[in-house]
Amino acid sequence: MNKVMSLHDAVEKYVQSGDTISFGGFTTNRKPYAAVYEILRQGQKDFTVWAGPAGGDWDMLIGEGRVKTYINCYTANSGYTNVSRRFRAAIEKGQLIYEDYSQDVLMLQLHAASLGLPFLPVRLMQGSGLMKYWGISEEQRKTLEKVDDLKCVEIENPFNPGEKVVAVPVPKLDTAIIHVQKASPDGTCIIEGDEFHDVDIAVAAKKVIVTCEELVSDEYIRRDPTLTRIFGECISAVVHAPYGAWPSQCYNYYDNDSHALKEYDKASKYQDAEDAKVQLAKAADKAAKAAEKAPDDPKLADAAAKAAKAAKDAADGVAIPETFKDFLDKWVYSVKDNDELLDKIGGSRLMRLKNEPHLGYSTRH
Amino acid sequence: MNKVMSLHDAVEKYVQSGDTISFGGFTTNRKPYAAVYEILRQGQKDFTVWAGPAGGDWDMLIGEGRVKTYINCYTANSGYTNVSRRFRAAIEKGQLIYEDYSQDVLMLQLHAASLGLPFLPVRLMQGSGLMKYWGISEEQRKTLEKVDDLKCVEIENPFNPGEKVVAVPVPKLDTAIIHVQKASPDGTCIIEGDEFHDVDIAVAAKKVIVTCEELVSDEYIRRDPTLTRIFGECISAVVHAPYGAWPSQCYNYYDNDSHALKEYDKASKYQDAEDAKVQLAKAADKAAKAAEKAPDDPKLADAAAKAAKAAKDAADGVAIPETFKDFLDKWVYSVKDNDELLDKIGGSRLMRLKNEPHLGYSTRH
Amino acid sequence: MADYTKYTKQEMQAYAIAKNIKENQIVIVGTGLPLIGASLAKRAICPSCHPIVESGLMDCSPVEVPRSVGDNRFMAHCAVQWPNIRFIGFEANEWLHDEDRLVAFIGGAQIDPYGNVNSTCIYGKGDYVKPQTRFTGSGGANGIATYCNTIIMMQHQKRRFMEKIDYITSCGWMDGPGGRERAGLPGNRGPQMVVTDLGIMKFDEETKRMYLAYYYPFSSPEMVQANTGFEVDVSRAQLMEGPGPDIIRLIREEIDPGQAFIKVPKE
Amino acid sequence: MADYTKYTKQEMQAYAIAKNIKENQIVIVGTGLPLIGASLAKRAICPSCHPIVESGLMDCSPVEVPRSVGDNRFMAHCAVQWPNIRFIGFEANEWLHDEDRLVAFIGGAQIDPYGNVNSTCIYGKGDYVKPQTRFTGSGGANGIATYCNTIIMMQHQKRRFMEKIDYITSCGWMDGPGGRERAGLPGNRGPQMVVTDLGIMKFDEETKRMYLAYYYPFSSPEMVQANTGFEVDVSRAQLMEGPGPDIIRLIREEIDPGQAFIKVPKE
Repeated sequence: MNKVMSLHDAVEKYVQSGDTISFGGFTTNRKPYAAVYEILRQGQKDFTVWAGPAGGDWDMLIGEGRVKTYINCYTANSGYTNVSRRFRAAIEKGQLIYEDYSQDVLMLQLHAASLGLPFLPVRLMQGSGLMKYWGISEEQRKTLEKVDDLKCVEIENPFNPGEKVVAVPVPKLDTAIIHVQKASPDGTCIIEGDEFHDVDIAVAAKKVIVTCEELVSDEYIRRDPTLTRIFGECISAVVHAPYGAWPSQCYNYYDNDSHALKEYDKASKYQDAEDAKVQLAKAADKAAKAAEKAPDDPKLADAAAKAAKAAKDAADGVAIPETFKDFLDKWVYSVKDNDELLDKIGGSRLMRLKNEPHLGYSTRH
Repeated sequence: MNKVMSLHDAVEKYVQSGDTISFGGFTTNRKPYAAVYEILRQGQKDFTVWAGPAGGDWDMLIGEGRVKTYINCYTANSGYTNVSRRFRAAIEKGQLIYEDYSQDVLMLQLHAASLGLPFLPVRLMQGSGLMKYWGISEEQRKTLEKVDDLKCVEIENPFNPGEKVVAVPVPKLDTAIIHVQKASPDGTCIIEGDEFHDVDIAVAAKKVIVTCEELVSDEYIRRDPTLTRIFGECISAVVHAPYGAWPSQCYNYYDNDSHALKEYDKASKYQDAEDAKVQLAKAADKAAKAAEKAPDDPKLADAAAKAAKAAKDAADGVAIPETFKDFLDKWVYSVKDNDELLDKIGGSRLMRLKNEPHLGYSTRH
Repeated sequence: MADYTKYTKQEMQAYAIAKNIKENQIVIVGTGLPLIGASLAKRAICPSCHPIVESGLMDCSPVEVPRSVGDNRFMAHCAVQWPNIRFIGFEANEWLHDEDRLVAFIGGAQIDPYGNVNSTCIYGKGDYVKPQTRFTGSGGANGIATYCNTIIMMQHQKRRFMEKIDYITSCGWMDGPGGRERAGLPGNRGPQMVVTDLGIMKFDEETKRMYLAYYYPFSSPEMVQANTGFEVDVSRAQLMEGPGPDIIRLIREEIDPGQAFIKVPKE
Repeated sequence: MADYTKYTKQEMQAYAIAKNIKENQIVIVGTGLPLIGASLAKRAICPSCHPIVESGLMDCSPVEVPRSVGDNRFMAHCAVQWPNIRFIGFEANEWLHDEDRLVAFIGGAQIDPYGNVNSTCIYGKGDYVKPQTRFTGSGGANGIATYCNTIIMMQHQKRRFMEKIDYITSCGWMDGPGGRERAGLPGNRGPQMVVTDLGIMKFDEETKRMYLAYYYPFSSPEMVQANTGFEVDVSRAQLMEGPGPDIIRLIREEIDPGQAFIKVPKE
């Protein structure tokens, strides 16, 4: 069956508000950004999220208020942003319902879902805050239809009396989105490099969108079945989206766009212009106080002056730094689709990101 | 670290009597026969076995009395022998301590071992004899050091009150033996085609022997890490054993040796010459009775005559059919190592078994 | 020239299998007759189906008939070479997702009126621990019968169709209505039919007991009852027409020319 | 010509890491300093070690310094690209097999005298649900601290070395002797040392509390105590010699020439 469709149609058909959803990829590698942008454009929201090792993908959706419940283990554009900033701000402001598992447990939960296990017993998280503290209380869990009533529970190993182990629930995914190197119209996928948890969520989810660097024929993809990783019948929609993981990496294809990741790092400090003004004013205040305390330190005085100017320029509307909203306007909302995005990034920049086969990354960007 | 050693040394060092052991491969595909032959030659015994989908590999060891406890899901050289014959005879004579799991459960148990799970809950075997009947009773299990005290137990899903699921134990493997297409001295392995449960047991077992079609350098095997499947630090010994899966298949390398599998099918009917005499006498008796009942049926009369002659020839020592013992003498005990075996099989026969790349099997044997 | 107008019992059975595979179905096949039937469906009757095997080889289209589910003949000509555990997970998730795309063929040595199947052992004077006749055991059948709708392949003999079987390897409708739920099994999955060399049994929606739905041109409701070890309702039985010569030619010349699974009598 | 006789605090720290990696060890590294240290060990001090990362990339030897554990710089230059779950299973099985080959580097925001580490959040006036400062969360650290011996990397500051931390992300020796066992954790695994920019702390065998084992040429026991938020035994402290120019040249010219993780002051 031919499952090829446009990014717009795939997201419209298979991503619904309220879905329990998981993305493939690993922090800044093979993240399905093209689909993230399309979700941002189309407006779906209220997601219950099982985030694997996440980064800007979920940070953007959190920043735009699309996430209802965020079940996570790690959220950072590692090497660019140590803690994803909209994720962090949402938690620090008490605006995000979230739960922490360890990465091991969360990845095993997604895997257990792919295996169809009823629940998952592990020897992990014991003794730690991960068991002790619940981001979502038992009471609150009972009000959340898509969230299990318990985060975890200690049980006895029936085959080793006296041994306490930890049972955790197995996710029930509505939707998975992954980005792969090659897919064919019937949904068969080749993943080059580490598969991460992508195969797990593709099997576990009811609806699966795959975006791909190269759309190849059903015959071509079967030339060497040792290379294929996902049975086509797991896949709902196949979308041809070259550079669909931009600005993250795609093994054998392209490297991180470090300029874009740095741009996002800076921009995502501020939710919007208003937030920038508030934060810059606070920073100026803090710098002024520090300078006051050490009146003989010329460096602090200099920093205070600079901070004061930045705050004033922002307040006056003279110079407001790029914000999260600006970044999304620039790279997401002002472009119609992946093609327009590629034009905006520009051909030469895409070429500079290209993988150098002898190295496995690019030295040109 | 260079882990290359001779088959003899690898088996001597890493296979001990009393080990809990599992082999890779699937019935008649990529079974580690070269290592099986070496175990037969060296004499290790009293194995507790977690057999995946097994065939002649374990049938030979059962026939030679090397197995103490056989935990299994399927034992047949499918397409050649519907039920492995020494396995069957041992059970029908009450000479084998064994346990049945479904293949799904047993493969998930081996996988759970590779994941380090404390036990495994499944929604399988419910309602069936697989739960109801225990090959090894709870009392007997307590006397078997290497066997869990329970085969399985029904427990409640802590995240779905009222739902009964089945908990099964997770194997603790001492030894795994797998045969792969390519390995390097440090133990890194490439498996071409289906990996089966080979990676699982290689991670789960304390001691792992890998036999390989081709021994390649540590540098060569790293040329494309997407092709490698097993981290070298899981492996204890690397043995170069071309055609080491003979007479089973090895993807991209060679097909089943159907002559040898048919020879084994016939030979394994009889444990030894004595057994052949007894069975042929019984068969003659049965055929005679059938002919007596239908004196007008010339076919039955003919069959009875033939059976009588076969029984007499065997009793007189004139013509005893090839037996299991004969087969092992011919192909295992009378040869010193894998090289001698390959000479005995003969170069042209090995060439006829070779995979035809455009088909993926051989049409010449 | 070869005569394709006559067919054997086994060819009829393979044809019956093929006719019961539907558009876009994912078909779990083993080797033997179900594979011939599925190959026939894929080539002539229902090309949109996806044969898969329990070893984890997905969307298979073998050139030569494979001898086992792990055979390189499947492996070299499939879409994905999954390890077995992914197959298990896929089969479980199809049920968890409430998808109705899977159908599976299983066989066995004994079957009861509710479609429970024994492929483990026949007790005789012994028991499970020391049976008279031991078979291979479950293989993938137990899991398949747990999560999938099944079509059961059997030889139609009294000693195989029994009111009570020695051992349930693969659960059917258990002891009748609600039986699967009581055992903890998915109630919306179960055996759909039994295809034998004499006809096709289905299961009554009310009682979940086997009844004869179709007999073949060379069989009859009476033959079916005579070869069934329990009372079987034959009142609803209809004649199923046999395959045409094009189908028989396909089986003999293209699908199983080596007669690996279907022996053709010499003319 | 460049002067390699002076070194920075971070270079000392990377050298301290490298010196603590042993022959044939399997070393779980992240990015940053531990990677520089492990690269140094691999190239100059202990070439038989096997760097692995929690994303599942095994036996890595990156050419350019990777930015994250999932970076293609690891992926293109490793022996095996395992999915994360296989890494988890490997780490668990090393413990189950009673192997003592693994050592892991983890970091954090807060640490207590028993080596329990917080990398989740700082409460401030809030709590776990609404903390003052949120970090990334566990990542692979909790599992690593469960199953592996760890070496903890920290900046040596009073606000990081605290008698009581807000949240235990990665378990150390818990509340002292027997603490891990009581919590259900492997008792024969745990933090081995804390490598900071001022010295190396180890854990007393009796009390499991942190003590100063080594200070650096540019630090002192007094500096360490002054920057530690709890009483720390410095009576056993020894001086650790700094790296020679060959080591510093290697770090600056070959391992991190782009100064991705170790900034070199301009001369």
